[in-house]
Formats: sequence, structure tokens, C-alpha cells
Amino acid sequence: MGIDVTVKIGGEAGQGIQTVGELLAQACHQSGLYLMAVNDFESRIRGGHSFMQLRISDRPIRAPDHRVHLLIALNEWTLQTHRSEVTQGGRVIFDSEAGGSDELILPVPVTKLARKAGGRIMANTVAAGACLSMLGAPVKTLEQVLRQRFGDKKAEVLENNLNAAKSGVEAVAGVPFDWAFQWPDRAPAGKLLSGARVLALGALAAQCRFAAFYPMSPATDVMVNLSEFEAQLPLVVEQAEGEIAAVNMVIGASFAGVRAMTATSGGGFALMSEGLGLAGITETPIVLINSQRPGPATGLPTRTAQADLRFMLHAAQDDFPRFILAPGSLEAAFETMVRAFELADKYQVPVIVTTDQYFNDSLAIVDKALELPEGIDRHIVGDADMDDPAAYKRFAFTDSGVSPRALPCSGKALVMASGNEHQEDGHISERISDRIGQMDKRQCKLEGMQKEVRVPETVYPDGRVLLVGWGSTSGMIRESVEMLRAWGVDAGAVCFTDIWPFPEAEVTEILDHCRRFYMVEQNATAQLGWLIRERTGRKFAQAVLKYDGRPFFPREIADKVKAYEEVS
Amino acid sequence: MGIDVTVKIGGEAGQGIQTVGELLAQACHQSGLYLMAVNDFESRIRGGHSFMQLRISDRPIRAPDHRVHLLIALNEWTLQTHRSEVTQGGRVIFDSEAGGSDELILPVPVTKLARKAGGRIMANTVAAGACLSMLGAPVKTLEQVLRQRFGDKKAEVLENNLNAAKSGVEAVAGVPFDWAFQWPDRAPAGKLLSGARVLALGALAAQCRFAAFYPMSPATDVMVNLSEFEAQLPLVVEQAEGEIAAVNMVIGASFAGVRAMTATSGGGFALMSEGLGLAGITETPIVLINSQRPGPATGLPTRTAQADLRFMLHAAQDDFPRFILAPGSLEAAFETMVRAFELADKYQVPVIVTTDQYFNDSLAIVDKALELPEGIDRHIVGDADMDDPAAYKRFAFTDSGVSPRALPCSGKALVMASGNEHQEDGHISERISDRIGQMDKRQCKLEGMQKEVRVPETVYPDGRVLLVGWGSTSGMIRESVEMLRAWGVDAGAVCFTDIWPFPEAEVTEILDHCRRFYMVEQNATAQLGWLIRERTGRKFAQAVLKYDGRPFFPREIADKVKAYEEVS
Amino acid sequence: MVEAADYQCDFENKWCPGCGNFGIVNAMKDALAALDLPAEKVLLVSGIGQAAKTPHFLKCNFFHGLHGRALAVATGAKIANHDISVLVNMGDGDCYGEGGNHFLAAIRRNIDITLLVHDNRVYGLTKGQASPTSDRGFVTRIQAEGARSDPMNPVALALSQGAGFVARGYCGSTDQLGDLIRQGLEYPGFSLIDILQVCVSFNHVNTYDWYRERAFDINENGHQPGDLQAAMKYAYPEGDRIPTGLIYRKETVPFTQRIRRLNAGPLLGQEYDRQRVQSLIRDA
Amino acid sequence: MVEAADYQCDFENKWCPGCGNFGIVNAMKDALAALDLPAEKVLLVSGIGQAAKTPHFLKCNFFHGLHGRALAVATGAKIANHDISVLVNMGDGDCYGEGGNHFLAAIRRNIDITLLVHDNRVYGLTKGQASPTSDRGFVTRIQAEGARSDPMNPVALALSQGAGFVARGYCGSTDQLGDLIRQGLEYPGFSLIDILQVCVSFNHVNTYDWYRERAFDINENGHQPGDLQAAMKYAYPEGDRIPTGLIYRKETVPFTQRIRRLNAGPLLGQEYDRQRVQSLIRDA
Ligand SMILES: Cc1ncc(C[n+]2csc(CCOP(=O)(O)OP(=O)(O)O)c2C)c(N)n1
Ligand SMILES: Cc1ncc(C[n+]2csc(CCOP(=O)(O)OP(=O)(O)O)c2C)c(N)n1
Ligand code: SF4
Ligand code: SF4
Ligand SMILES: [Mg+2]
Ligand SMILES: [Mg+2]
Repeated sequence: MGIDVTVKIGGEAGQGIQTVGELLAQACHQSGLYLMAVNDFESRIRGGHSFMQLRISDRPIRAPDHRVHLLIALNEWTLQTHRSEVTQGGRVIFDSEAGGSDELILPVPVTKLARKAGGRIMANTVAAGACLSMLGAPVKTLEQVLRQRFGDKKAEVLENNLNAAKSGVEAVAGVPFDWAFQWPDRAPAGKLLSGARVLALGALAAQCRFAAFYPMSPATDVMVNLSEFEAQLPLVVEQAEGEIAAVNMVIGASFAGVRAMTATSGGGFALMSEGLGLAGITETPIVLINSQRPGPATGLPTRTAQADLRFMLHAAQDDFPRFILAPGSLEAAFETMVRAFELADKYQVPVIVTTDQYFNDSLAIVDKALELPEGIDRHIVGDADMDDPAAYKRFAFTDSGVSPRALPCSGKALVMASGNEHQEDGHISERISDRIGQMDKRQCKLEGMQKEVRVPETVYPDGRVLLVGWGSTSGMIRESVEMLRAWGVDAGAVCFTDIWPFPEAEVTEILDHCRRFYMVEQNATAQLGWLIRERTGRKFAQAVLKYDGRPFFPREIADKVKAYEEVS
Repeated sequence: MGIDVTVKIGGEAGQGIQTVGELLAQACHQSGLYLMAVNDFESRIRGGHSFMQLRISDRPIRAPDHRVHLLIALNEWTLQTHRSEVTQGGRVIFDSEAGGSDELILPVPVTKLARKAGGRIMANTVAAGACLSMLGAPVKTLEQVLRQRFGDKKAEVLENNLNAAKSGVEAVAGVPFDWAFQWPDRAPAGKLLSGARVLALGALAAQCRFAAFYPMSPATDVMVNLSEFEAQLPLVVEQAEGEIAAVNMVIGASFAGVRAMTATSGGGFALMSEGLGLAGITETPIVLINSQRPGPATGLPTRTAQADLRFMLHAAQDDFPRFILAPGSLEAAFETMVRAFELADKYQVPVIVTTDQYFNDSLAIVDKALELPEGIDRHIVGDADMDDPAAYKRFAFTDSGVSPRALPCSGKALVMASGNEHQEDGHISERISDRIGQMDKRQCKLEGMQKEVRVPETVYPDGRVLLVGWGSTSGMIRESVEMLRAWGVDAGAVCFTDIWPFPEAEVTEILDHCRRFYMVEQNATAQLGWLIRERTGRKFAQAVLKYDGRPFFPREIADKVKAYEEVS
Repeated sequence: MVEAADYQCDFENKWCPGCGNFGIVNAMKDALAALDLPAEKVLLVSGIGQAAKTPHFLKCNFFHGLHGRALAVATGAKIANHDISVLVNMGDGDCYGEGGNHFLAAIRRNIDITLLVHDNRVYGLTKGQASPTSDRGFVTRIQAEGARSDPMNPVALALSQGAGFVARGYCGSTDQLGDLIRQGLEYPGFSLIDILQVCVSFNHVNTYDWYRERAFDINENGHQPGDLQAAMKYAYPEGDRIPTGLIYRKETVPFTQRIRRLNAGPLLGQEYDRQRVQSLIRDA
Repeated sequence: MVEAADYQCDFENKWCPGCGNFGIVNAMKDALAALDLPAEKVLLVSGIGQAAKTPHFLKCNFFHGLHGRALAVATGAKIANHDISVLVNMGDGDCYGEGGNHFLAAIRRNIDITLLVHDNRVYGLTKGQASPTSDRGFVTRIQAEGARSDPMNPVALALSQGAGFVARGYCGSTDQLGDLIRQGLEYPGFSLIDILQVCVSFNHVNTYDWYRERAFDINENGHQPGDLQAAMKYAYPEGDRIPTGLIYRKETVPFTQRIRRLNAGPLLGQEYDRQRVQSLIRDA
């Protein structure tokens, strides 16, 4: 076994937990290690309790671990709440001037040391220093990270931080720690990114030029990341007066000709649902990210869930084609965004990309290079492509259901679109032939769309039992399968990325290979499970469901499946 | 065979087609006949083409007929569009001064006669007179109706109308008509009501005291009918600034203690979906009518559809319990409204009652007396019911999931509610135990709710093939089954009223009796059909789908099923 | 030379005979012709309602969207391609009722579009309910006791929030209206033209006769559109007189000029430097 | 006698130390005590945001609903039971952003509730984006070039639409604020109190120091709340001076009095005559 250590840093909101976590993450990354950092915080700005769980390894990792090897407790609450999670041989660094270390708890006067180094604010750096020292990291690693981080600040700032780090290092010097490890000195593997950032980069790669949004956790960070590039690229990111405005602006921008997107979460998605239908009937390509969090209504704003699947699938009145894509990893998310824009343009439909708080707010190493697509086809026509631009019909009947799309004000061809049912040229119509014609035209796109859909990824597809999930939990499910196998359960995994159009035939075939399948979902009702039943007739044996707003640990999935297996 | 005659009156919007229809309907009703009048009109106020199809019988009828026996064409367009629908022996009364009657067409100078009688506006009365005369109605029937209608107007108005009617009668005097029949002279059967009116009356019977809405066809008429009673009852009907406001007002009013409702259609329902979730998590009872029309988006605003089923079922982020009830007849609608308010209060959940444009805008005879429920239980507690009002917890954990509901400002017990996840007393909480506790509490209501659900109504449940539908199409499906049986197909019908919670066991049993079942739905994808697959694993053989915005005729259902049967 | 007739459209009109909207369409055509704007340069965006059907009755590019949301669609379109002239047609219910929040936001953005509100003080397409501009007490089938809310004053609202171009037109004064629309289109920034529009089917209070007696042209009467205080006074009808014309105008910075990036030209047309994007992503 | 302490609540407060909201809660308690209003007579309704958490920090009946929608909920509750005092707490994003349309409608209805907008000119709970009242140019993480929209002026907007009670408070002047809230609660009709609120975490422009230099009490300085013209002037900051206090007040007919039916008493309490309903339905 290689390196696999988890550090948990906890304290109050506003204490800079995230900063400690980021410093550590950067240090690991610099040294060529892999890592995943999961954020847990309350819906408040100061106080309360929050933590970051950082898993470090020498191999790529895609899930948090339930075991904590090193706990950094910046307050008493953290100590009391999380000490029981500390595994055999693990330790707790506790911010305290009291002294009196025992086998588990190592009091370090973090705040005091910070004050000495120049101010309370440096507590994060002290903690990071102590932590890295415990883990056996060479001093220069943190130094490097601090230089990068504070290099362009006043010299004093860097100086103070270096001192703070040093005092942290010294405070734990010589303390034995079972889980310390040999730090490699390799080039950084890949890039250290959050889910939100990868989604934004994917949109950039797809030539997204316009984004409108209304702030809503956990989607806001996608827009924060995107807006960073506003000055450098032909890109406008606009904060709208509400989600309804956001989706309608995106439709307007896309209609006028630029690739456009929005990002939101549950309540905002609800408000966008009428607009989704407008994109549907006007056949305007849009990309909509729905980063899920627990509901109903405001629910748990800063926590995670996968509970909007059926809502996304059926949102808006009447039927129209849409894609629903749920990337299972950072790499997949980048590519999914590129695909989303391409599919939206190609089929002139709305594409929903769905993630969740766990996915957006976690940091991990992206190992694959983030490459731009070869070229981008906008699937757009101009006057030159037409025999008679004056006779152009935006919604002309075609075999594929996709009509040649011209842009308004780009030539003699007039582009007319209506959210009412319409005739081929876009003018409203109540004629039966137009209604049936246009409905059939829209619906028949599903044939082509079906061919674009990717079969769920499988591992050990020949397993006697399969664990089935979608989106962000892919990493946990895969790891739980390894555990189950290690325990002698012949398990495999089926991880959906493309959910709609539903890959019926392929999924049926996969499921028919196993004895039983279990759903693994972060919701209360096994939403994908019932969709599978609907589309394939196959029914899950049991569902491992978690809906407390916290992400799965692989171990809890494995435990539950094992328990089910034992009684079945 | 008794009487079964269909009259179709067509012309431009603004020509008063509806008035002719209403006069005829009232005349039939007065004579003790049964009838059903279906309205077909465009989304405009003047011009275009609209018609009313009136089916008259001596037995209760619940569906329009595809055959037209008498066509009243108030313009050329109607004549051209509908002449082919006229059945053997049928005739057309055509507003024309040209003369030249043939076997089919009987020109009557309707407008000219109206002008003579006092003005163009009387054309409706002339037409009604001619029509009733053709059908063999005694003159006094129309006279009576006119006296009722214009009795409280100026004497001149009544006089002119009576003259107009007479000139209509005279214009067709002596014209032979195969479909004329012997008019009974019975007391009126039941009451002549529209679907929208019945829904409003049901709400009144349930003690609804507050309704908020934003105008949207075909739901507006429910509110128009309700508002008629504002002056006479403790009832406030308020036009909101939008659908979002409407649903939130309803939540506020219900929270404060009165039974409250709203009514809308597709796009408005989409806008209400966030509020639906708020009612869900705050456990505020609300009743929401969604009267469907074709989409997506604005679609066909004045036409009919059953295409929001899955949307209603899954609207709003995350899972929470709700009822979905789709009455299949006027009588059922009255009772459904009473049940809806009772179930909302009893389980503290949102209840969606769904109808459609066909249902709301059609007139028919309600044969059953509309009786108030015996008594109304608000399922509310007060200080007196509590040991310690100061310790009251609105969201206390209980076995049934239903917590005792006190009203705010009604005593010492403080009522605190939040759209965020909360602890038992209503204060926001992010604790895992509160989250799981409250989710489980809400979800476990489904057990009790499941017991309230009514099994779909069946006719010939032992039929070899079953036709399955929901809501307003019940009448057409039943009649199509009779046709099929007459043609030798051993068919039966299954008509859902209560759709959610889904009556799983019962439906499975019903479906397991037949060889094959066919879905009959007014949408493009067989939405209920897939829900049945999801919940029972049983799959429909074929679906008879209509999504052109026009209601089914029994005959077209029967024809399609017969064709399917022939190849299967 | 563009002529009004170039915008002539043979799609069947669906309004009631005598509806005030006909005058508005004519005024629009006149304004577009006066500015020599060909259809290729113009995008019409509308919501849902009778007013919102307007784009169907001109030969042009259009997007006929959702009830209340036209301003959001128009904003997105304008940001995407600010070289084109964007005209928005909405009803009073559409713009001030369902869409009220977007109206506020459009003023604050000063997005360079011209908003024509066909203000008939009633919900036409849904058959005659009170609208946000209906007088309190306005009786309808569903408001038997009369509308209970006070009417909104869109002109005063726009002025109070610093709008730079605020006008009130009348569907019966096509020349004046055409000229206001022309000026609105020329104005760099958000321009509001609230149009007193007669609905012959559902508003039997605010009729042609009613307006004829009350509407008067303030510009003819010497009002200077730069005078904010006078403008605020004219925002409100004075007794029985309803001021029409260009009520207020000031220089402002339109929204698309506030976005540094757009100084380089319309977003749609800007070059996308593949190399640069790739390196930005690599360094991100 | 109701005391401020009766509203003391032991649910853990979740605001940042130093947040301006603490002053607002204190002022609310003072006002409720001054009016001798027990919790049984008061309903607090709020949206979503830091401001909207307020009801959790008083011991009272409350409904903490959706972002932007508190006014609609409050309107429904007030119509259902107009005997109770309804107070609404919203943030500036909540009320003027997402909820802008309900704000307009509440003014037009003159619904008898007291609206406290915790106007910190920033989105607090979502970590510091520009809000509708942020100055143009206000820089945030996501508005690196500064906010592009002009700020909304809620006081001017309310005045322009005929609101009958319009005030501006400051979280740092608790006594004045408490008194404004008391007056608002007493006022029969819609009362707006826009409260200058400091957000110590995300707004580093409009700080305590900043306001201390600028806010001044107009009533102390002799302003008569009946003077609409002066009120309109005070709606806008004059140079660097921000007027606070009761800016405008006039007599109006509150919404629930506009509904004839409610003259008979609160809807909730009215008797339902079963016989009458049955006969109405029979005759319908
Ligand atoms: C979300 C939504 N709500 C309601 C409607 C129904 N609706 C269509 S037009 C209209 C209002 C029409 O009034 P107005 O905007 O004043 O336009 P007018 O017809 O008077 O020109 C309404 C409420 C709708 N289409 N969509
Ligand atoms: C429909 C919806 N959109 C967005 C959000 C996310 N959200 C929560 S609070 C908030 C804004 C907070 O700003 P403000 O209203 O000014 O209140 P403050 O926190 O500053 O007091 C937003 C956008 C939400 N909860 N619901
Ligand atoms: S209903 Fe009124 S607004 Fe609509 S077309 Fe007719 S007259 Fe014009
Ligand atoms: S973020 Fe700002 S508004 Fe929110 S609690 Fe902290 S200081 Fe107050
Ligand atoms: Mg209107
Ligand atoms: Mg704020």
C-alpha cells in the first residue's frame, strides 16, 4: 500500500479553514502527490462549525475517506465532534495553550504563535506548518507554496507567514506520528482544481461567450471562476435580477448567436423551468448547469444532494427533447461541458449539466491535459447557404427534426421564433398540421440524440452484484466496489454520466448480466432507480441512500451493500 | 337508440358562437335533455375561427361525438372546414342571402334577419331559433330561455330577441330534417355547469376562503366563477402580480389559518414550482389546480392537453409528499375539490388537482346533487389541546409524520416555520439528526396518504384488453370501449383519478387480468404509461396519443385500438 | 432607402378591428423607415399578450418569448450583438405585472433597447382583467368590486430611478408616436415609451374619446426634455390632462459601453483566439 | 406590559460579530415593546439571506420562506388575519433583486405590513456579490470591473408610486430606528423602512465610519413628513449626506379595508354559514 492519509481541519467559519486546506493541498500538489479536499461548511459567514477533509495519496483518488489520520482542531467543538473519527495511530493537533499532550491530543498554541508571528490571521499558516511537519513534509515545500501565494504582497506579509509556518513546524518537531510518510520530490501531477473551476474551464474551451446567473450556492463558484476570464476573452458574465432573467438572457444571447449558459441550484432551477420550455419550443441551444443541494425549497444551502434528477428530466410543461449529463469526475466535467455546448448547437435543444455541492466545492488533481476541441462547429447557416434567403424558414420540417439555423440580423434571411406553437417560418399557428408537424419534428430529434448518448461506465461489469449510481458519486462507488471485492463480494459498478436520452438497450443488457443491482444515490427515493425501472423494467434490489447533505464515504456504501448481501 | 344529435356552430371569434351554444344548451336542459357542449377557439378576441360542438341526448353523455348532424355555419370558412363532418341526413344552416338550398346546405340570411329584428347582435338568437326549429323543438322552449336570459334587461331587448328567434324559426319552417326528434317535456335533469364552475363550487363547499391567481387560460375561469361569490361569503379572491406571488400568498394565507388555493396552467405552474417545494418543507396545506394546455412554453393557449403529468409529479427540487388528483367527470371534480382541501389539511401537504382546457371550458349536466360535506375537520390544535403551549413544536416527530398543527397568533404556542431544513420547533438546523428526522417525517406521511388513494375506476375490468387513461378523458374512453365491444373487441377501461401516491398494488392486479393494455392520453409520450411501467413493471402494448390540442372523440380511440388489435 | 412598406407583412393580423395596436405598428414602421433601418439591422423581442404579438405583424427578425420576460431576452440579445437595434413590445400586464422586476433591472442597466409598452390598462388577451395600470376601482368580470390596487405610474417610476429617456405616447397620435420611437431608437441607452393604447374589446373606460379629450403634447407646449423637475410633474396626469411626448432625456452611458470587453465590437463578431484560450486553460 | 426582553430568544445567532443586523433586532424589540405588542399578536415573515434569518433571533411566530417572496407570503397572511401585526425582514437582494416585483405590488396594494429592508448594499449570505443598491463600480470577486448597473433608489421608487409611509433608518441609530419601526407598525397601510445596514464581512465601502460621517436625521432637522416635494429631495443623498428618518407619511386606505368583506372582521374568524353555502351551490 502506498500513501493514503487524511487530514481534517475544523473550526469556525471565518477562521480560515479553507486557507489551511489550500496551503496543504498546494504543498501536496507541488510535491507530486495526489489529493482530494472536501469542504463542509454551514450557511453562515462566521462562527458555527466547518471543516475541510483532505485525503493525500500517491495515486489518483476520487473519493474522501472516512478515516482521519490527522485532525487539526482549531477549536474545542472540532475536537469533541471529530476525535472519534481519528483512526489507529492518528493524532489531533489542538489549538490550545494548555499543554498536556497525550497519545491522541497534541496541544499546540496555534493562535498564540500566530500572534507572535505578526497577527491572529497567521493562525492558518501556523497550523499548516504544524500539519505538514507532522506528515513529514520537507520544510521547503510549504515555503514554496507561501512564496507563490504571498510573493506579490508586501515583503512583510511573506516574511510573517514564513515565520508563522516555521513556528508551526517547530511546535511539533520531534513528535512521533505513525502516519508520517516519505514525501516524493516529483513534478506536480496534473492540475489542482475545484469542480466549479473545471466546469468553467470546460465552458471556455467550448467558446461560451455569455453567461448570466443569479448567485446561488453551490453554483455561484462556477460563475466566479468564469468571470475571472472576462477581461481576457470575448466573454461577458452578467449577474441577473433573478434566475428567470438569467435563463431568458441566455436564451436571448444564444438566439442572437453566441454560445451561452447559466448555472444555478434547485430553487433557481425551479424558477428557470418555464424558460427551459421556451428554449425547447424555440429550439434555442442553451447550457444550464444545475448544481444540486438538498431541498425541498431552501433546504440545506451549503450541502450536497442528488435529488433533482426527476425534476430536471420533467421540468416544464409538455414534452420536448433535452439532454441531461452528469459528469462523474473532474476530467469528465471538462469534456462534458464541451460536449454540452456541441450537443446543444447540433440538436438545438437545452442541455442540462448536473453536479452537486460535493462536486463543485471539492478540490482534486486533474491528471489529464485539458485540451480544446479540435474545432467548433456552430451548426449555423447563412444567406450564402440558401437558394433563396427570403424563403428561409427557421422551423422547416426535416427528416432529422433539426432545421437549418440562421442567426437573426445576419443576412436577408429573417429569423422568427415564437414560444407559441408555430408554422415552419416561425409565425404562430394553431393549425393541427403545424402543431403535429412541429411536435413531431422536435420529438424526432430524440432519435439522433439517442445515438450521442454514452453508455454508463462500468467496472467489473460481470460482477454478481452491481452498484449503480450517477454523477459525482462515481468515485465513491468505484472505491466501495474495490472494498466489497476485497471482502469477497463479487461486485461491480455502473456509473451513469449521460442520463437522458436514456441508454435503454445498453443498460438493459448490462443489468441483465448481474444477479442483483443496488442503487447508490444521494437522495431519499432512489430517483435513478425508478427511472431504470421505467425504462428497462428492471428493478433494483435495494438502495443505499444518503440524504443528510453530506457526501458518501466509500466505506459506508460498501458496508450497506455487504449487509444487504448477507441477508439476500 | 334514443336521441343522440350533435350540433356544431362555427364562425369568427366575437360573433357570439358561445351565445348560440349556450342558448341551445339551456333550451335542451330546460326540456329535460342531457347535453355536452365543447368549446373550440383560438387565442384571439375577434376574427379567426371558432366553434362549439353541442351533443344532445336523452341519456347522460360524457364525450363529444365526431359526427355532426346539424352544422350552423356563420361564415364561409366554417362551411368549408366542417361540411365534410356532416353525417348522413345531416344539414348545414349557412348564413347567406344567396339562397339556392341543396340537399346539404340550407342558406338562411341570419345576419339580415337579425338586422331586421333590431341589430346584427341578434344573429345568435336567429341562429338558435333556426337550429331549434330544425331539431323539432317546441317554440316555447327557446322563448323560455330568452325570457330567463333577458328578463332583467330593458323590455325592448327581450322583445327584439323574441322576434329574432321567431324569424329564425320561420326561416326553416317546413324544411325536412332526418335528425329532428321528439322533444321531451321533462323537468331539467341536474344542473348545467362548466368544468371551471364545478371546480369553483367544490372549493366553496370545502370552505376555501382565500384564492390568489394570475390570469392564465384555461384556469382563469375557475377564479372568475369563484370570485362571483366573494360578496356573499367569507372569501377573498386576489389577482396577484404573477404566479410566484399567487402561490406564496396562498401559502401565507394557509399558514395564517384559512383554506387557500390557486389555479393556473403550464407556464404558471412552472413558476409556482419553487413555492410548491416551500409548501412541502413547511408542511403548509395548499390546493393548486393545474388546468393543462399544450406546451412547451406558451404553446397553444386556448387548447387542451394532458401533458404535465410527470412535471406535476416531480416539480420542485428534492423529494416531498404530494397528492395528484385528476377528476374524470364534473361530479368527480366537485368531490375532488372537497377531498383535496381535506387531504391537504389532514396530511399538511400540497394537493394538485389537475384538469385541462377541454374539461374546464365544456358544459354538461351534473346529475348528482352537489352536497356539502357533513362537517369539516381542520386538523388544527390550539393551546387548550397542549400540556404546555410554550413547549409547542410545529414539526415534532410523530409516528404518522404528521405533527399537530397550531396556527400562528392563535395562542401562547409559537408557530415557527422555515423553508430551510429545521429542527422540531421550526428553527433552521443543519444537524444530521434533524435533517434525517425531518426528511423521514415528511416522507413517512406517504404511508397514510397511500391509504387515501382511490383505485382507478374500471368498466369491464375483465376485458381481454384494457384502455387506460386519466382525468378528463374518462368519458371518451368509456364510450370508445362500448364501441369496441359492439365491434366484438372484448375491451374494458381503467380511468385514473388519483395518480399520486400511486395505487401500485391495485393497478398491478387490475393490469394482470388483461392480455394487453393500451394507454389513451392527450400527450406525445404516454406519460402515465411510463409511470405505470415505473411503478408496476407492466408495459403498455401501444398508446393512442393525441397532442394537437383538440379533445379525443370516442370513435378515434376505438378505431385506433381496433387497428392495433387487428395486427396483434 | 428603407420605406415603411418594406416592413409590410402578409401574415394574418389577429387583433380586433379598431384596436389601438394598429396605430402602434404604423408608428413603428414609420420610425424604422425614418432611420433608414433595414430589417437586417433590427430585432424585435416581445413577451406574451396582444401587444406581444406585434412582431408577427411586421416583416422582421423577432423573438416572441414568455409572458413578462421580453426584457431579459432582449438584454441577452443586445449584449450578444450590440450592433443591432433592439425594440421590445410588451403589454402593461406583461411589462409592469409579470415582468415588473425586469423593467426595474432594464432601467438600472440602461441597456440600449427601446421599450414600447402598449399600455391599454387591461389584460387584453386573457379577456379583460385589471392590469397594473388600471385605475383603482376599475370594474371587470373578476374584479366586480373594482381593482383594489393603486395603479402603477411607469413614467414616474422610470424617472425616479434615473432613466435617461422617458416618453409617453398615444396610439391615436401616430406621427408623434412614430417620432418618439425614432428618438428612442436613436437614444444610446434604455428608452421607455409608455403608450396609451385603446382596447376596444375590454376597456370601455379609457377609450379613444376619453384620450382625445385628455392627451396633449407637452413638447409642442414648450416642455424641455432636459428639465427633470418638470418631467416629474408631467409624469403624473394633471387633473384630467394627460401629458404625452418626450418627457425626459439626458445623456447616459449605455450598458454595452459599460462592459470594457465590448468596446472591441459586438461579442458575436469578436475573434476567439484558440491559442490564447488553450494557454489560459493550461495556466488556470 | 410587554418588554423588549420578552422577545429575547435563546436560539443561537448566526450572524458575524459586529454585523449591523444586531442593531436592527434590538430596534425591533424596542418597537414591539413600545407598542405593548405581545408575540401572540405579531407575525414575522422573511425571505432568504442574512437579513431574512432575523425572525429566528426573536421569540415570535414566524414564517421564513423563499428568497424574494416574503412580501407575497405576508400579504396572504395579512389578508387571512388582518388583526395581527405583520413585520417583514428582507435583504436588499431579497427585496429589491429577486423580489422586486412583489415590492412594487405591495406598494400598489398598500397592504398593511411593515417592511424592514436590511440594506447592506451587498449579497451577504452568498458571500459578497453586488446587490441592487450597490453603487455602480462596486467591486466584488465576481464583479471585478465593478457593478455595471446603476443602484436602485427604493425610497424614491416608493415615493414615486404613492407609498404612504417611507422611511430610511440606520442600523447604528437604534433609538431612531426603533421609533421608525414603531411608527411603521402603527401606520395603517404599507410602511417601508429601508435600513442602512453595515455588513462587516463583505462591504468594506459602506462601513460604520462611512455612515457615521454621512447619515443625518431629517426629522430632528425639522423635516415635515407630509411634504412630498421635500421628501422626494430627501430620497436622494445630497452630496455626501444621507438623509435618515421618516421621509414621508400620508393618510391612505390600507388594503384589507379595501376589501368590503373584511370590514366584518378577519377572514379567519368569520363565520361560515353552511346553510347559505349549500343554497348558493344549489342555485349556482
Ligand atoms: C406565465 C404566464 N402567465 C400567464 C399567462 C397568460 N397571459 C397571456 S397574455 C396575458 C396578459 C395580457 O395582458 P397584457 O400584458 O396587458 O397584454 P395585452 O393583451 O393587454 O396587450 C396573460 C396573463 C401566460 N401566457 N404566461
Ligand atoms: C431562488 C433563490 N435564488 C438564490 C438564492 C441564494 N441566495 C441566498 S441569500 C441570497 C442573497 C442574499 O443577499 P441579500 O438578500 O441582500 O441578504 P443579506 O444576506 O445581504 O442580508 C441569495 C442570492 C436562493 N436561496 N434562492
Ligand atoms: S382585446 Fe383589446 S388589445 Fe387585444 S386586440 Fe382586441 S382591442 Fe386590441
Ligand atoms: S455577512 Fe454581512 S450581513 Fe451577513 S452576518 Fe456577516 S456582517 Fe452581517
Ligand atoms: Mg394590456
Ligand atoms: Mg444584502
